[in-house]
Amino acid sequence: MMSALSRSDFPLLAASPRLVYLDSAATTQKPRAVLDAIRDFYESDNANPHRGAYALSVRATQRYHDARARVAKFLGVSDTDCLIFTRGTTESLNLVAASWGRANVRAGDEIVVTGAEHHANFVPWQQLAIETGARFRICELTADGAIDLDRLRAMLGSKTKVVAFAHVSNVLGTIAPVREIVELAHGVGAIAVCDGAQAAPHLTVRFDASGVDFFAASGHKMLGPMGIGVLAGRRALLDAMPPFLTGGDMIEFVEDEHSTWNRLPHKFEAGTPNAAGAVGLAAAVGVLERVGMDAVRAHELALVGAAYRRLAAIDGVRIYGPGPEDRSGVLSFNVGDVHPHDLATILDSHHVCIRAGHHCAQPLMRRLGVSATARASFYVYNDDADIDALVNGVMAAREMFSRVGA
Amino acid sequence: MMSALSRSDFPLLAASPRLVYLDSAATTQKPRAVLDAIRDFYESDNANPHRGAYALSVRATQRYHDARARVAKFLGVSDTDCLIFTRGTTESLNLVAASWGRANVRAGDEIVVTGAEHHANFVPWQQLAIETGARFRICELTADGAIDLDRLRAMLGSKTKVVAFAHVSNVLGTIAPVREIVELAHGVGAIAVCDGAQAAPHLTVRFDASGVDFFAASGHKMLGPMGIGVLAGRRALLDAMPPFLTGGDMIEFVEDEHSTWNRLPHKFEAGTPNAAGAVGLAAAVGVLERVGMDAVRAHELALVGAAYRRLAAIDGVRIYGPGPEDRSGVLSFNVGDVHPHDLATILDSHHVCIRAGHHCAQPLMRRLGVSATARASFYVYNDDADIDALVNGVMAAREMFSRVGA
Amino acid sequence: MSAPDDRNRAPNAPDAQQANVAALYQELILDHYRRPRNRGKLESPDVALRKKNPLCGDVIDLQVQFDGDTVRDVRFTGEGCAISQAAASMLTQRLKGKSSADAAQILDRFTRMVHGEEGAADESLGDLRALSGVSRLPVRHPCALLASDALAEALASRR
Amino acid sequence: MSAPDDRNRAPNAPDAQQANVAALYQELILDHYRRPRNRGKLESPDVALRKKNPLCGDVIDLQVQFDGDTVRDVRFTGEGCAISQAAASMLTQRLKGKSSADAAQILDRFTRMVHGEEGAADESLGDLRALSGVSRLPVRHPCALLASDALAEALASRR
Ligand SMILES: Cc1ncc(COP(=O)(O)O)c(C=O)c1O
Ligand SMILES: Cc1ncc(COP(=O)(O)O)c(C=O)c1O
Repeated sequence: MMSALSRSDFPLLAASPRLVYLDSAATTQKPRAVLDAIRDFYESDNANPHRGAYALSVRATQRYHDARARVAKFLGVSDTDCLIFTRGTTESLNLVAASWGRANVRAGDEIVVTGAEHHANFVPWQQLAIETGARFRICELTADGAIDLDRLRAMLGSKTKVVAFAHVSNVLGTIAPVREIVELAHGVGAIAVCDGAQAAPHLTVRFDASGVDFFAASGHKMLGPMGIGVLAGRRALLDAMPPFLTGGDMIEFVEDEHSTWNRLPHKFEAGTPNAAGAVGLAAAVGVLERVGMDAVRAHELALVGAAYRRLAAIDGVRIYGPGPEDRSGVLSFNVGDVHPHDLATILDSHHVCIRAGHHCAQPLMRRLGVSATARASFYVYNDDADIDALVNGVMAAREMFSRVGA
Repeated sequence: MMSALSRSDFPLLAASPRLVYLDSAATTQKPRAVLDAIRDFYESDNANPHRGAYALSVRATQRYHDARARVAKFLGVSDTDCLIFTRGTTESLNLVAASWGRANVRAGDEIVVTGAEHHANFVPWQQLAIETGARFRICELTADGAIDLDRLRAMLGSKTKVVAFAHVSNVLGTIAPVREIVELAHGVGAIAVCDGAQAAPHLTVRFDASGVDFFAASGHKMLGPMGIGVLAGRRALLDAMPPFLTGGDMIEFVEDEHSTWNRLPHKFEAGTPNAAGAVGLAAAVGVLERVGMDAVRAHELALVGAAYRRLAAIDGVRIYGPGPEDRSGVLSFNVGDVHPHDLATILDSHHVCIRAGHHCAQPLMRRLGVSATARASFYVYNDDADIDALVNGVMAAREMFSRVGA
Repeated sequence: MSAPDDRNRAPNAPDAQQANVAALYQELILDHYRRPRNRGKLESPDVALRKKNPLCGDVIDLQVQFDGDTVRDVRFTGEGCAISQAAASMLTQRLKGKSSADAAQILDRFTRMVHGEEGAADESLGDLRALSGVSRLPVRHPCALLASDALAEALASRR
Repeated sequence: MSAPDDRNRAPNAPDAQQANVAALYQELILDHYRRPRNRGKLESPDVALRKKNPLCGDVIDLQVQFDGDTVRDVRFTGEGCAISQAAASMLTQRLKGKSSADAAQILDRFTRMVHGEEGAADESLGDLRALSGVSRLPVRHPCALLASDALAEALASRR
């Protein structure tokens, strides 16, 4: 399994040939094309978009606009105005919980999330429930960490206002049955909010066709820069929602006593936009399109399959979540009684970067009955040699710890 | 008056020698050092800060941390944990209005802003007042557009909870008497919120010494990248405030029913931070420190003085706001009955970039009795030749319009 | 004052955009800006509507009176730049006495001309062709189209 | 499986950091991790406190009993990595029977050793010197210092 994109396209990886980067679920490395696009924006077209009355600003506005169109197309959003640029998934989900949530959720209503959510798709809903007096309900998972559709169906009812779920779990790699969840939610008149942070980088996403009401993702997890992300939403919902942040660009008229709001997408983009970030994200999308999302997925499936089999074969290794055929390129595991932090330190000394901890999913850790796991995650620049290094490092850690009996 | 920094340090300006960029109050051009710093972060140290258990992530965390320390020092914030990275001024002010505001402002309380505020320091307070039932009061300006301290003193009382004001007006260039406003606010037990978007780039800012309770600024207006800004606040206030956005990094423990929050600054930085943006902003601060803020100020004073005198001498030109000695490097003006948008188009055809419109300050436009103004704003890369071009363009527009009598 | 750095300043000869802009702000347009035709209010309009451009704060209040299918009279008030005012003045002039269908066609042609469509500006536009230079100034398209959009809406509301 | 690209892979000889890490996870530390001393609860502690490291989720519950100015007994429970558990085990061992002042000094030296301060690790630290390699792993400092911070707080609360 060669890498889908050459390490030489990624300056950081090219500069450190020994580095084995297996933490792409946290953030990805950046291809040269993305860094060039950001730089080119600042060197050729930098101005404040929307505001200028001169050619330079028109170019900046155009590039920002083109970036939106490109990212919308990539995510299958045909109504481009409904693709809002945010700082990232966390802000996107907070926007929905604050703006849609405060306007629509009342005491006695129910908010449903799953037991596998990232804190970004858990805490905002939990806090909205506390604030409004709604009931916050957690749909427990199946034994192998999947969303339990039967349980979900049984939980939903006329009081349910929101079903919030991750398209792909950042810990288990589980891929949610999006259509089925949307049908269940819509069946009781609830909206379906999809945390797509781990989906947009790894799977073909078709927002329009999926039926979800809101979809959130982060640029930095899909080859793009930090500080930029998206929220896609249905026009009818977005139009009816009050703004989230207020200030410049998002207003129509500001009277002394009240204000009126600009049209979409501007209503939800207060202040100077991160145009350079949007341009960088559009370039990242361009790179992914050139590889092709089917090829990205096939590449990750091959890697995660090989890693799963080789790790599972090591005595004492426990892998959490579904089998390798059903998961995205994420593997959470533990090695005997080697604590994940110790494992990560030992792997790091072998130049292998994995993450250890609760992965911003403490509710899931409790459900797995662990305080932490080790996590390796794969992306377009990984190859078999990276898996060799991971496996060798895990063996070395096991050996080190086996010098003293338990 | 030579430029304080050579145009050759700014790739966009170097590539377009004829371009006369006079819209720095909207956003500044970026020095090579800033673009290099961003790129260097991505090429050498890119990882998700705070989360990693490997050397690369430690380096990313360290660079993010160093950036915070550097920006805090530049703004005179000695308690580095109280310098929170946001997307920009708009988000910073919304954070204060939402988090401090909802926790502290009740029906019957009063919120005071000035008639010169940018929408970012106006609409969030107006909306907070509407939401809470507080009274939203606007302190009218003096005849030349300054904050009227007598009027302000008369407006404040035991009901006043917030006094929000711009350190420097983005339309008039007026510099607010910060100490006096803070004293008046504190005298009645209100907090003082300072919109520093136009101050941080142009004046020496000493947060600790100033006494203001909150101070907001944007990186992109001070040679830094888009998508990064700061909020400085007093520890006692920040500690007592509920979080703004919730999600990863900002939590301590997430139980099923409730959560606890991380310490400052993390409590207010939910989600993956824009570390590359922070590193870019720190590099911008480094550039400004090398020039010296006193030299920046002196340079702008000289430019704005020359521009003021030469424009004022043109028949039909009306300049808004204070005299040239008392203002920051911003000039708002009108030329006879030439509409500002037409003026900007004509200047643009002379390669002169100015802004025309309401400058996100519709309340101020009403008070000036105009629907729009033209605005030229100066920064470190401007020089006398830019003023020549501005003056020549204004003369050309005047001449063009004088072909047909009014 | 001197230009002490190494900047290669603009020569005195105007470049293409400068010529385009100078051609746009010609006497005809400035005359309509200074002395707008059909400015004011109608006694009993059939359609009255307001249209705004939040970006630059321009507002137009438009009133139309029909005579069967014919645009009998049309007036506007509002404030704006030379381009938006001249467009309103010239468009209202051009549309008076036209059938709804002809008027709609003129508005469509005008819009396409502003958007820079090759060959859109034919004789039916008359003086409005003086505004064709706007096509090369994308940021000013909303100014040129404010009145035209308002008129199109007024016509549509009658159908 | 093959490495089909042009990557210049790590040679088999361990580099400096690898050697440092291997030296850190020595038998002594693993023994304390597997068989922590002073694990458990006291019947009637003078001070009981909980300290947490939100970053990695480690928690320590600490209980101390004094005899006048002397640390008579100390116990801990909680979960964590080998470094935090070994540090808790070795520190509690080292502090038992010491005066508050001596105990505080040991904690101070230990903290400075973890932070990499030259010469901080003297004889008073005894076995704890086995943890000195942590100084080169900044991300693990909180693990090493969790018990030490808790103990320092317990001592301070008696003053
Ligand atoms: C005085 C003032 N406040 C606030 C802002 C808003 O800053 P930003 O758009 O970077 O959030 C600006 C600039 O647009 C400004 O000039
Ligand atoms: C599933 C999931 N949701 C949300 C987030 C939050 O994304 P960000 O930190 O970019 O806002 C992440 C990544 O950290 C994630 O993996």
